[in-house]
Amino acid sequence: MLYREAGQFKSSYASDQAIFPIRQDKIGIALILVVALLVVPFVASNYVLNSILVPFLVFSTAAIGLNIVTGYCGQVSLGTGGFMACGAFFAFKLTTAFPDIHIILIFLLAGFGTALVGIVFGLPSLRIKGFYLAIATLAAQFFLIWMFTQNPWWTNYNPAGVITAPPRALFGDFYITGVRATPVGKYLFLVCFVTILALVAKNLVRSALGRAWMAIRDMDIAAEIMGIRPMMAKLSAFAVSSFFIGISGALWAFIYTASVEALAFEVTRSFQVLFMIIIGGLGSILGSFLGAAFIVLLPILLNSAPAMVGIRMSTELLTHLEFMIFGALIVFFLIVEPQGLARLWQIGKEKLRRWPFPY
Amino acid sequence: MTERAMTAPSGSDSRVQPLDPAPAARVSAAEAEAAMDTFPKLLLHHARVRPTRPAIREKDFGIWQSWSWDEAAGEIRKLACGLAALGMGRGDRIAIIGDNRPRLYWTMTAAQAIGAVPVPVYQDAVADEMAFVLDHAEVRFALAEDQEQVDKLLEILERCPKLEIMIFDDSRGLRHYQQDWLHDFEAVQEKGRAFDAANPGFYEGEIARATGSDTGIMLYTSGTTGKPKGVVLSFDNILKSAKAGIEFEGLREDEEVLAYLPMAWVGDHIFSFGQSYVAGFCVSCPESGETVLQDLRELGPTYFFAPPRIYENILTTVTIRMEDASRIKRKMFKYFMEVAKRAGSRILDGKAVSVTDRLLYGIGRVLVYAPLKNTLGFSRIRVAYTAGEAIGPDIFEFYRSLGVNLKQLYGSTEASVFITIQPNGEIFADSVGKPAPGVEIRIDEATGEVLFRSPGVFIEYYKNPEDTRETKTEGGWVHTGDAGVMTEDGHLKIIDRAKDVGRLEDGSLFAPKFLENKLKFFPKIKEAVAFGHERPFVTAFVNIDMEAVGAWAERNGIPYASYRELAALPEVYAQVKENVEQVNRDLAADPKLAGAQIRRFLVLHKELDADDGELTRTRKVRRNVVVERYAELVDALYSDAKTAHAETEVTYEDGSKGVMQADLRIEDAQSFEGASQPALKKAG
Amino acid sequence: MSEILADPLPLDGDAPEAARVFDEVLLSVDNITLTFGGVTALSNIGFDIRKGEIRAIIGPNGAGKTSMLNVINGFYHPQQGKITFKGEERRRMRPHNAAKQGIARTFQNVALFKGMTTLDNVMTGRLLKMKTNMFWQAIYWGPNQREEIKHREFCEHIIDFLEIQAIRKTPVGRLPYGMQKRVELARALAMEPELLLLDEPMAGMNIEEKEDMSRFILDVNDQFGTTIALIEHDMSVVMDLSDRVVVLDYGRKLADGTPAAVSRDQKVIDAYLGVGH
Amino acid sequence: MNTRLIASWLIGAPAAVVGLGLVIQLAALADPSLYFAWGYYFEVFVGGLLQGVMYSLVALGFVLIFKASSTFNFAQGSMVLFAALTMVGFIEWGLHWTIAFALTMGVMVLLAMAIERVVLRPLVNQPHITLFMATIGIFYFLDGFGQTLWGSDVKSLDIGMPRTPVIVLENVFDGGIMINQFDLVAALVGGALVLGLAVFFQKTRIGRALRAVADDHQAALSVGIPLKTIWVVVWTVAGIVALVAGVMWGGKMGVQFTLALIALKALPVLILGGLTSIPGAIVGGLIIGAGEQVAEIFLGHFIGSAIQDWFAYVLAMLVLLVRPQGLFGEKIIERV
Repeated sequence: MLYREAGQFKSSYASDQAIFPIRQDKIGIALILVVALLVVPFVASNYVLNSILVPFLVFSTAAIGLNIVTGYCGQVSLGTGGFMACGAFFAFKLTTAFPDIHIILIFLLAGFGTALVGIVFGLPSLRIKGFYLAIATLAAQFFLIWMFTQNPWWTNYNPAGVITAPPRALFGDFYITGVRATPVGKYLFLVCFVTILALVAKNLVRSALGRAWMAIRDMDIAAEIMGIRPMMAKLSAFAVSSFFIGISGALWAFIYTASVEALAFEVTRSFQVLFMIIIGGLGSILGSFLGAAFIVLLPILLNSAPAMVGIRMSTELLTHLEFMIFGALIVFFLIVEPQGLARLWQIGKEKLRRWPFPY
Repeated sequence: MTERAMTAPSGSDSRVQPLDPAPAARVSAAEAEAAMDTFPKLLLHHARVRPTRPAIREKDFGIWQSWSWDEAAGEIRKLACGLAALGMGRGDRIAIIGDNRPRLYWTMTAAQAIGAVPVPVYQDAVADEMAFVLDHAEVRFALAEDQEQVDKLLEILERCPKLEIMIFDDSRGLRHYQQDWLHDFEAVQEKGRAFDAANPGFYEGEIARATGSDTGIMLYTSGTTGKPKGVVLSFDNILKSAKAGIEFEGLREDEEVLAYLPMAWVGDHIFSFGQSYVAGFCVSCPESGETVLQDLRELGPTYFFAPPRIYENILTTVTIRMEDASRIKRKMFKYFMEVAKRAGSRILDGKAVSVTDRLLYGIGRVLVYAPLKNTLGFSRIRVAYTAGEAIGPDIFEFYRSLGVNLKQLYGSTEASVFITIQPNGEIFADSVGKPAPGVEIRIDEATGEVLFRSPGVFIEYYKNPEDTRETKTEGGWVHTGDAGVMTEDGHLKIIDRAKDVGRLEDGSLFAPKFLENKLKFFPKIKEAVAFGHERPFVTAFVNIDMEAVGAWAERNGIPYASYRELAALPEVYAQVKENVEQVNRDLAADPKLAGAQIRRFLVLHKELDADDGELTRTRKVRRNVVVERYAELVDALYSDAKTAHAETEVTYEDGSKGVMQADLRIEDAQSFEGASQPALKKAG
Repeated sequence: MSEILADPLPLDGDAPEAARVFDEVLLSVDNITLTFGGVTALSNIGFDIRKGEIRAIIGPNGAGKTSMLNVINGFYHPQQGKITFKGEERRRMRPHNAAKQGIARTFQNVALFKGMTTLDNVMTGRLLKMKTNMFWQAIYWGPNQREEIKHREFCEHIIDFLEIQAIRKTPVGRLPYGMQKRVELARALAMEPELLLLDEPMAGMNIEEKEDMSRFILDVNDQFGTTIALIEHDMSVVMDLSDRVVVLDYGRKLADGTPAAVSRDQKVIDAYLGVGH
Repeated sequence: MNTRLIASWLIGAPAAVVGLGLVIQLAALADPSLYFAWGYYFEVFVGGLLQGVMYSLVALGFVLIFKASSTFNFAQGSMVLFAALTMVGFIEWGLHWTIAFALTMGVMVLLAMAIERVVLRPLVNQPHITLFMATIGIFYFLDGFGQTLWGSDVKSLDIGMPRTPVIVLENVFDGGIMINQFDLVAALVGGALVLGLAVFFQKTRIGRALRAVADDHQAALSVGIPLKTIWVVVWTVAGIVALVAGVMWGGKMGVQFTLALIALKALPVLILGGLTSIPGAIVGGLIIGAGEQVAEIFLGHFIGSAIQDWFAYVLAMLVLLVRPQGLFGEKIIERV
């Protein structure tokens, strides 16, 4: 309905292969960015920034990462939490050991470090598939968390086993971590950083690598016969995925919760991210964002809902109810739209494009 | 009549000047005229003044590959020299066979550049027809698009002794054809480059030698009756009428046009070739037959031409696709289409519309019209033509009410298309508009035949003086073979083929086709045959539309076993009667036709069928066959009988024959006196 | 000039072997034996495929035809026997090595990448040829885009060749069976293979689709000079297409020769044609 | 499973145990701190085995459901918790534990029905991963549901099982081997349960139908039992297994939220044994249980404590690298 594609014809492959080939989409995304950068910072309260937008952006990064290995390459991974922890602790060790390295570089290095770990724990995927692999990845989860809790070296011998992000500035005294960092500052940084990361992910999945991943996912035997080397495809997927997840872990520890212990990344975290991509949509970058938004907002709504209607109940009961509703919603979603929110959006979009005709 | 034709809007050259932004083009109109009286000259001109603007596009390999005027000029130059190198000389003729492709269009210009005459041939023509054309036109050269066409040519080779050299565009599957007189397009262009280098100035020289009065092209009219005739048109014919059309519609260099109709057809030659060269706009060729609609949507043309058939098909698909939309959507669609019917075309014509309707139409534009046009690829259309045959008023109205500026056009190959066009704001479903700029129209009082005179009038029928003499009479008046009437406000109405127009006993004009079309435009009527020539009054056979009526019957739970039962239903008769009387009402509004109202009719017990020879294979009624097969029914219509007995031999699917008997009810229809309101204003 | 009227392509009746002779051996298999657990799928099979020919492998169900293809492109590893491709002998190799060496194939029951569009499926055929590294792919613009465009262009030619433009951007899952088979062929062609293995390319197709497919196979062999080995049940198709036929039955080689010769062979008639397919 | 296999295990397993012992003894030559008495070694080992049976109890539930509906039921853990909570709840109402047990069984049947109706039926023919996710949903739901109903404070569940340790084989090793009676009983119960299941699968019509389903659904239908019923039965059985496990674990460490997490313990057992093999679940459980204990005591010494958090997984993973289908899973033959 809003789309006016007549006359938007492509006279070069470059324009035909653009991320947003349709003009209306370009405009839309531009608007979103403008609002995110120029409007939100001024209208959003600290609460909204700190406990909704920031975690949303951090989780989105993790979700993108998991989506690459699970959604695009078809290798179910339950080790997300562990990899996030890697990112967090690597970043912590690095920045405390070399305070002069720029924070962004720290984040990237943490990502690369995690990528290496990811490759190691991705190795089983060469032999085993499906649930066997899923469970094997739990090994990563438990081993890594154990490692970070057991060895005080990782926390610089902090008695409580907690790491606290030292203050680091993006430039001048524009601090994005530590006490001097303002919510708005953190938020703005994340918006830009995550946008770039998302772009990188999108570029990868629409290039040769991405096609190799999807080929493995859809029909691994055929893929190998096409000349795709399963090892390369799978391990690269694990590496890239872990890179993103690692960075998200670092962002989590440094920007979202200024101080964190390894247990923050235990197995439930893995499931949380897995939910994001399932509900958001497997094999979709957009879906990663939608899923993250959903999972971040849901508990907040569930918590505030009773208060809104004026019911008072024990926090304990509340958490249990939250669990129930959460579980129910998951099932509900899987039944209604197994391909997730991204699919819903896609259908909606097609409807708009074909309007007034049915899709 | 004549003076009206003369006063028809004729644009001044100043209106084309703005099209040439580049200083090089700041020559006086007169010079420009002189300089640019052939297409090759225009080509050079565009290559000079708008070298980088796209000249032609083709959806190929997934994207719209474009060639700028500069590039196109280069390609054509190579090709022209190549043809010369192959021995093509002035006056030679080259057949061009294939779908709309840039290279095929280039071949036209290239041939013209060295004084040869292109003869485009219908790519779907059967071997015999093609053989006739090629032989009759004495072509020495042929350009075939692909293996399919080449094979067809090889098949008819010995029937075309003059054909010496073949060139193919797409080499796929042809690498085993080792005939030395069979050339690859690119190879020819290679030859051309060498030849050009060897003979500097040859190309320019050849172009300069041609003048506007030279033969530009030969178009064979697909002969419905008898053999095709080769219409010889000069550069001036095409250029002048193309220009007239451009000025009339104010076309610019940034128009987008989709070239998807046969190149051998004069319409395509004017819209996708002539006018492109005059106005300098870009022509786009679709990717393939089955992607045309898709490509249409992508391209979103601003200037569009199609025969009624295509508009009808599109409308049908729209209705079908809306069928399976959700109920709310269907309701919304229906409602706003009603609004559009009320207000749409009036707004388009700049007439007064109530505020509420304007408002509703505004909402409708957002919810329905604009998106719909978008999905059809009509969003950007500024001018759309329909011509060739009469278009159903509903169809016509549908597009106009959406805000698509669809106009009717009356023309012919002999006129280089334009005879009449509907001017903006004067659009009527059943007229074909006013005389195009520079065209004079006369109506033969005796026969009612339409005659015209214009700069576009063809030179001759190739090697066919007698037909030429018959059609192109003294004073340059050309017989169209169509009967028509001029309305008070100067609009031409085509009513029938001149030879079919008859007179009632009282001498009043009787145009069966006109009536039949009016009847056929009602959804529930499929075919109609009207009688009346040298009879006291007009009567008609009607064939109902099995689908439409059947659907209606099911909706209303009326049982029926066969077409025959359905046709005999009183309810059906009642509806047909309404339609017939509606037609009568319209006729009454037009003094010249008021006499020929339908007094009695019957609904036939069987569908007119090509297998029984009642229709041509193209579903045109064979009047004489019908008359003698159903003689007793015709007589009954003119008796005062209330029923008639029919006994007809029918051919079944399996080819076996049988006899069908039926008693048919004959219905009287009310007729009207010359009503006051002009019926033209509303759809038949 | 009626000599040119003879159809240059052998589709219509007149057998090709009359016109076509091949001597250079592209691939040869020698006494291949393949067993699964106790079951013997292939025993001492040996034949060769010559450069530029269309070679048919026929036989009743369970004759080991598909297993043979699987051996050729390295998916199964025979217990004994050797495979010589382009002069070099190989024992064990993974499918992707075979692909690198220029062996492409299609599958008996379509094995397309369901989640991707026709275009992307065809593009996967180019992966072996794409060289830009992960870093540039992440940046996308620059070398990677240039390469993407280069290969897109190539694939578009194949799409055009197989006349699947209209479904270029449709997810293959939504395509009718016949079309999927065509896309699979396109994907294999995108690899620019020297040897193309077709596993029942016309299974489950109607007459027109079969004719189209036959035409395409011939065109491929003709335009690109690709050597083709195909498994097919429809004897008339085999007769029309293939230059030479090898007949398998219960994992043994029954006969080998021109279609005409083979169809005359009594053993074959008993084992295969008798069974009727 | 054929006798040769059984035999090889009967001989192989003890040999491996002793072998491992010897290895550690050798290591002890290098590092005296490692030295131990064989009695202690076997004590640890047996303790591990008994522990392993407990794991097997949970793993069984997974296997059952995976066999029948190739669904990886992540909710098994929370079913254990739910069952235990419910039973405790009934007991708190003053019912005798046997009645409570029976009632809880009923509840598990209802639960199975509910799950089949609300979750499985709408998701039939969806990819496995989707069903897997759904069971995670169930996991969360049951967790919340159980604790909403029965509260979340730690409850003790005592059905009068002996808790006093016994000393055996005093004359073989000095000091003998101390065995926790509770574990012993639990092990026996587990064994009984397995036996029962074996009979159920081999002898009963529905049981055979279930085996058929494992192969393919069409086959199941041909047996003449609607898929729906089969699923309900399977989930019921799994629920009962969960109940037993719940009683055992609950009795051992009290009924509390953490019960749900023992599922995570069962997973490696599962893939080690093979997702589709009941004996696999048992043997896997034993191996993991024993291996974990031994590792904790003799390995943890080097690389830090609490390694049983992950040891099981790494062990399972290593096995998978050799046998991708697990110890007892069917071999996967790929074809095109």
